[in-house]
Amino acid sequence: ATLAMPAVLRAQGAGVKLGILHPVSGALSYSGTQGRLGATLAIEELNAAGGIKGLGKIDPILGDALSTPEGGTAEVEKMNAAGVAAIVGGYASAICLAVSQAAARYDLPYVVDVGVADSIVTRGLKNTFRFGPGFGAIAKTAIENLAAINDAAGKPAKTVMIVHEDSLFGAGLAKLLNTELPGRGFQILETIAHPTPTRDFNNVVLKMRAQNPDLVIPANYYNEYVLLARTMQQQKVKPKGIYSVLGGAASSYKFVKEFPEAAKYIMDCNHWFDPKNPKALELKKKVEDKGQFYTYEVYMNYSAVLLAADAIARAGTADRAKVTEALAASTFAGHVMPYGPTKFVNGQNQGAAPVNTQVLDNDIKVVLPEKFAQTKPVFPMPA
Amino acid sequence: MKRLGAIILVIAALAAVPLVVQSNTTLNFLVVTLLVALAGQGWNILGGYGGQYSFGHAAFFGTGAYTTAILQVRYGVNAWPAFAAGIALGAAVGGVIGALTFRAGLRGSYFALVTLAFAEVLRIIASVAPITGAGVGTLVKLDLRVEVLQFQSRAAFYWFILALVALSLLIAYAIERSRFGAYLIAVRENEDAAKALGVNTTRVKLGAMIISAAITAASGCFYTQYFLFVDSGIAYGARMSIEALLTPIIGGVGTVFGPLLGALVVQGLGEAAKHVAGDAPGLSLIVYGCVLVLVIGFTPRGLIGLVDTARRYFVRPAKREAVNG
Amino acid sequence: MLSVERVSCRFGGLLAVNAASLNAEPGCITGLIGPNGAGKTTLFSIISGFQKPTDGLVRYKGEAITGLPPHELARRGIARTFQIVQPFAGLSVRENILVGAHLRHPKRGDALAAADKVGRELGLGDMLDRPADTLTVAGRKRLELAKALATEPQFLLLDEVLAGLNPSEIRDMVPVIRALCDRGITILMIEHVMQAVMSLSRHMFVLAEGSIIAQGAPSEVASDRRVIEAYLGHGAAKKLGVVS
Amino acid sequence: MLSPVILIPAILNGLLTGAVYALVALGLTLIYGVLHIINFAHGALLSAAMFAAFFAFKVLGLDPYLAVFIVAPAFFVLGYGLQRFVIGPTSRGDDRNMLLVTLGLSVVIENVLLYAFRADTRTIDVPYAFETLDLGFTFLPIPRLIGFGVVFVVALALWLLMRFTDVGKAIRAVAKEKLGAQLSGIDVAHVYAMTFGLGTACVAIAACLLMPTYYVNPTVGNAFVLIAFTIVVLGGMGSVPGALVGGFVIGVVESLSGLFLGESLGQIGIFLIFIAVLLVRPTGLFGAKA
Amino acid sequence: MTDALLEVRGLRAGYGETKVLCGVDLTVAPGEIVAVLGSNGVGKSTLNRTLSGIVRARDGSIRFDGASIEKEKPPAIVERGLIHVPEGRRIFPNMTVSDNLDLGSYRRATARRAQNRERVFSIFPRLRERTSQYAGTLSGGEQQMLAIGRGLMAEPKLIILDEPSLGLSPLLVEELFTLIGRIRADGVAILLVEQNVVQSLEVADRAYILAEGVFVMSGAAAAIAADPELKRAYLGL
Ligand SMILES: Nc1ncnc2c1ncn2[C@@H]1O[C@H](COP(=O)(O)OP(=O)(O)OP(=O)(O)O)[C@@H](O)[C@H]1O
Ligand SMILES: Nc1ncnc2c1ncn2[C@@H]1O[C@H](COP(=O)(O)OP(=O)(O)OP(=O)(O)O)[C@@H](O)[C@H]1O
Ligand SMILES: [Mg+2]
Ligand SMILES: [Mg+2]
Repeated sequence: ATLAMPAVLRAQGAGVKLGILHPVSGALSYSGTQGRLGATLAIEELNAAGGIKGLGKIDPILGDALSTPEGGTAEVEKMNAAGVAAIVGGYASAICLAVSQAAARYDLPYVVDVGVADSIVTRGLKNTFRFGPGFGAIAKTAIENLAAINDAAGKPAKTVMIVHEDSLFGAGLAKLLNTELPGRGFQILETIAHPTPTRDFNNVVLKMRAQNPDLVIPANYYNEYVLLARTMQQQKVKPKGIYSVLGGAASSYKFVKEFPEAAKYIMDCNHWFDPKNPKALELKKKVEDKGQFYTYEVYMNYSAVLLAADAIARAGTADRAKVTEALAASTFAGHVMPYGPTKFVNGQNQGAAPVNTQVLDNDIKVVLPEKFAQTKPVFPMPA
Repeated sequence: MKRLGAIILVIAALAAVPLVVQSNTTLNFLVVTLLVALAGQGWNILGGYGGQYSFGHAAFFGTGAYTTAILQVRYGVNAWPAFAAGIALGAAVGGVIGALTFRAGLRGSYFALVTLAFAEVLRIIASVAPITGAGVGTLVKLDLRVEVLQFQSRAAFYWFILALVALSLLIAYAIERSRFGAYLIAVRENEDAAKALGVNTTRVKLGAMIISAAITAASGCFYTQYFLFVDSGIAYGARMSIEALLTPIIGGVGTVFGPLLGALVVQGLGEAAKHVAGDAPGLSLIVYGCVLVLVIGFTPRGLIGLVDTARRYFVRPAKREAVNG
Repeated sequence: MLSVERVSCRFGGLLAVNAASLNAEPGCITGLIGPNGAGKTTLFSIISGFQKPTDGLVRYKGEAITGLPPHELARRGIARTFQIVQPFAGLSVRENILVGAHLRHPKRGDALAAADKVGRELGLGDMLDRPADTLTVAGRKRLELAKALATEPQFLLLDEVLAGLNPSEIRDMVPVIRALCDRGITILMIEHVMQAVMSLSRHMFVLAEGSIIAQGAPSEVASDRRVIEAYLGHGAAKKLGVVS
Repeated sequence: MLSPVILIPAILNGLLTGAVYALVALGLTLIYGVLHIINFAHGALLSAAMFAAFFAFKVLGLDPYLAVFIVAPAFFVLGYGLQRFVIGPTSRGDDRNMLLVTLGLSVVIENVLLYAFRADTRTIDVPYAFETLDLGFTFLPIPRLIGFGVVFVVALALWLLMRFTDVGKAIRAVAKEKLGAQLSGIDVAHVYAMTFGLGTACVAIAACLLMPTYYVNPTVGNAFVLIAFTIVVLGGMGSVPGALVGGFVIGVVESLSGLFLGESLGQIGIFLIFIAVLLVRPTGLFGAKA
Repeated sequence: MTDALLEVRGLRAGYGETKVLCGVDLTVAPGEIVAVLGSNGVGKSTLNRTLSGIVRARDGSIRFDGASIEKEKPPAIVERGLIHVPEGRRIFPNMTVSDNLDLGSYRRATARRAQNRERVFSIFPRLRERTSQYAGTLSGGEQQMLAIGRGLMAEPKLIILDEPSLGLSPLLVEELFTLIGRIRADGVAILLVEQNVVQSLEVADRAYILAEGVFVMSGAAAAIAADPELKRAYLGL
């Protein structure tokens, strides 16, 4: 902290440095760039309104984690040296883990944008705050909502097949689903893990054809999701429902636009903006005007930056300890997510939760929870 | 003898860096550089001196990294012995892969790709096996105490990895001056000729593989202690295999200082490219790639070759000291 | 010292060596001649462990050594040179010889001294620091011999070490080889340079199409009609003075 | 699980996938198998070619199967140029340097793509993408069947070229004996560049065949290179029939082991088969000699 | 000497800092056999390599068949009909004997490949028996035959033979020298580098003796063969 002193002094009135860290090159570059887009849009807005009260404009220090944990760590060092007040971003859980810890060495406040691994906030690092939901919360919500939807439709779905990517997020989820679903009256026929990238899903779909599950639960990144959905369409496999959890594509406007047929009626339990929040819709328009898709990385980062800025403003200084304190006490409600005001317990935002969406009429509609729902779910899929 | 002096000099100079440079950014950069140099030195023993190009040194790096992590997290072993165990297990994996491949008489491209295949097999296993934490990976608790091999300051980490690098330089140096080394180089240059001169080529290659694996495993162990997280992609992914061969080849294969020099240049290049290119995604790597190609174009024998040329240019060649050892 | 007993070697459809037998008496030079492609080099490869014979037995000092790996044979004192020279191309001449010297001298210092000695003996004294790949044909032949000698063998297989040398160099080389023999090294040599091999050998074998077609004292062999037909040719025979 | 209802489709599917692998491997067997250039840029070139096919469709409205006739020659020229003016001069004939230069090139190409087109995943929507051949017990996607046919044509053409034409012989000659080749009047640099160009053209063909059913992004090619290297070595370095058979073997092995071990572990099948084959036959299935 | 097929003036060449040739003058007339002699390592092979463009000439001129070729690349020189059969054979080990021969006519005489191949087989019947064997597995002598055969496939105007008798049995050496006569009879000029001094001088029209980078002696082969002083000093006879 002593090292940061000169930077703090300089910061008075002259602006606040904020670290924006994403994997913008390498394997995760698409998500990384989307995340950076959301973050910078937030900063632009803040700065257009004069920056942070009393401290001046926000000076973003952009970092590229190169899609590796080491890359992320190196950027933290640089950001620390540059005297940032906080860091926002990370995206992938592995990067978030490394970054949170590197930042912890300098007591540098760090706001995780997406990284869902529970271990990110369960390690007792005082500096780390996760704005979005973690695994546990996501899986719990997903399971409850699934049961609710199924019950409401008269329990048409009894058998389930899970197709998940095999790294941290997919594998962790599959494990939770496997322990929880049987208790809710679902029989899991098979759980299929696949690597990222996977070149071919024909075998997975063949298994589906052979076992004919009522419900398919995919949990994977965008490219694999697209391949899987296309292959299902090709092999004419039509279960009663596709209910994905953190499905990389099911709640992606891009997917819906490019493959309207394959996307029809797919449900997803995922990060999603609050569709009734005008600020969220305004942001959506802004992003789409830039020719980009309004993906979860965008609005989550947008919100996370606003959250960090709010904390800095309340701290009234770029001093790290103060900012950390302010974050811990945050009750920020100015974001675009359906979370309510933030409330951190051990660094985890308690209100953070995913919502359920479904592809209906070539659009993505929120169907649960009721508080944010735009329409009712259509289940089972009409033939 | 001259070379030994050079090693001491270089290490001493590097050891003094934290006394001068306080920036943690720089120290972190140097730590990562030394980590890569260590992995590269491991590769250099087998690939540089022995001519057996491995594309799968991640197999050893990853084994070191995972062993260190798993022993601590799952079995409560102290980090120091876990570190040593990581090196030992890495060497053992090297021994097994070496025994299988060399006994089968695999050479050249065949050897290269088979090592890669082994690394991939390990990667896939690690990505599903419960003991490695499967897809979730293994996280070592942050606990900044020397007793558990986690240092408060970057400088301490730096000195620790520097000590390992120094050791690897000495090993390379000792190999160069031993019968084993002469045999190893002979195998590289012409395996049949070596056999005819009484060299048990399989055994020599196997020995080199084990030493090589141990050194690269050490860098993996260090990775775990420094970043406290390891997953299958980090541990056994192709990236580490490539780094491990890239640095010695750039620096100068089959030379004591090649990997260290190569690591400094390659990593430095990456940093410099970032500065030049700014924030646009990809641009810095474009610059990096172009400069890399140019560097190779201008130093066909590695950077060490450049140093040699310069020395020949400035210093009159003294009578070779080799005669009297 | 060495005896080859009805050794055969087949490559696909080609019987390169066909039940060939020969033996080398300790302490002397035995010559092996024969037309190109007769199987001489193949036979050497079998003796030195580089090639497994399809059939037959090789005995060295009374022990069967068929199928032992080359390095083991080298350790027991068998050394060979390669017809198509096999230098360690990237290394200096000294380092080349050093590899051989290490077989009997584990310490680097001793081995270096031994290597230098062998190098000088074979007239490579000025070239010890030169990269091996800049040597001329003759230089490489000498190096090939130097490497083999550095292993301090008791039994030496020489495959055309005189090829590529000019008459005066051959003249210089012949005493070097004889000296080796005088030192107690048993030699089996393949050679097409007839004057040299005839003057050096006590006994000669002639291999043609994989089989031994003649053997005996050099002059006997050289005047054998079949040998002249298959190998020497009348011109060479005349020059050697074995036929009129 | 073992019922033929699923087994036979899985094998068929493996063969169809293997065809694409084989095509990528065919390009590599020239560059890597014959010339021994460890071409790390192969994957990046595949990505680039897929982008080319993508834009041919998006901008020119050209069907990928027709785009082959533009993209493949263009990539031949690109490959030729890369070898002749970049890889050749900078590596100066040294294998190690070639490896590094192609590594550098792969970084450059990949990131140029990233810089120019962003990391988006893109797909094209051709009307026949979802057409299938109904075999009763399974559906075979038409685009993949076309790929299956094309790979045989390409392999045959390459095989004839390597075996019976002077260019093919010159390629093999240059690989082993440069001085001898020069003295026979072969322009070594030209032949190297030709080979690289041919290999790159093969990759371009593979790219066009992949496009109707696959996606493209700057790193997509990487998913195929490792497999391609494996196939080249498994089949025997430089062997065209080897690359073909190797591709099918790997395709089927991947498919079956995916079926039995699960997709994640399934990849392991590829590498285990690969290791096992080489430990028994160190020169690969069709390799002549080490 | 406008009628010379090959005319070399003041040629200098070497490797790195090593100077090997220090001003060499040489002519070969059409249809002539010229022997270049000299002890090991004086630079005979270097001369050959420079003529065929493998080693760059540092100075001096090389005219072949009316054109300056000292700046040309090896393929262009082959195209003109100057064929160099190198020492160490340099055949393509991974290819069959037949393919090796085909590549001999890669740049020249491609159209008459079949005829030339027959001609080579008639000279070296051994090669016919081995057409589909990999060249790398041929015996030493067989490889030598193949190397010469490959050179002949290009219908050379001038063929440089660098130590062609190396490793051949006495019978074959004899045949080789007969063959050299036959090649000449076809109108091909030959530059012969040999250690087999006696036979070379028998078959050659003229000879040059190279020592320390220059020709110390040249003249009719018969005259050189008869010069006792020279034989002793340079040839060790
Ligand atoms: N690996 C192999 N595969 C096929 N044929 C081979 C192989 N090795 C050698 N041969 C053949 O075996 C025969 C004997 O070869 P070898 O090299 O032993 O002959 P040599 O007597 O040494 O001849 P030279 O005097 O010309 O060196 C030759 O015809 C050669 O072509
Ligand atoms: N690539 C090279 N680099 C450096 N020096 C070389 C190289 N090749 C040859 N030399 C040196 O050049 C000199 C001439 O070699 P060259 O091969 O021309 O001799 P030569 O007369 O053909 O000998 P030989 O009869 O043994 O073949 C020798 O001293 C040799 O060591
Ligand atoms: Mg032989
Ligand atoms: Mg010569």
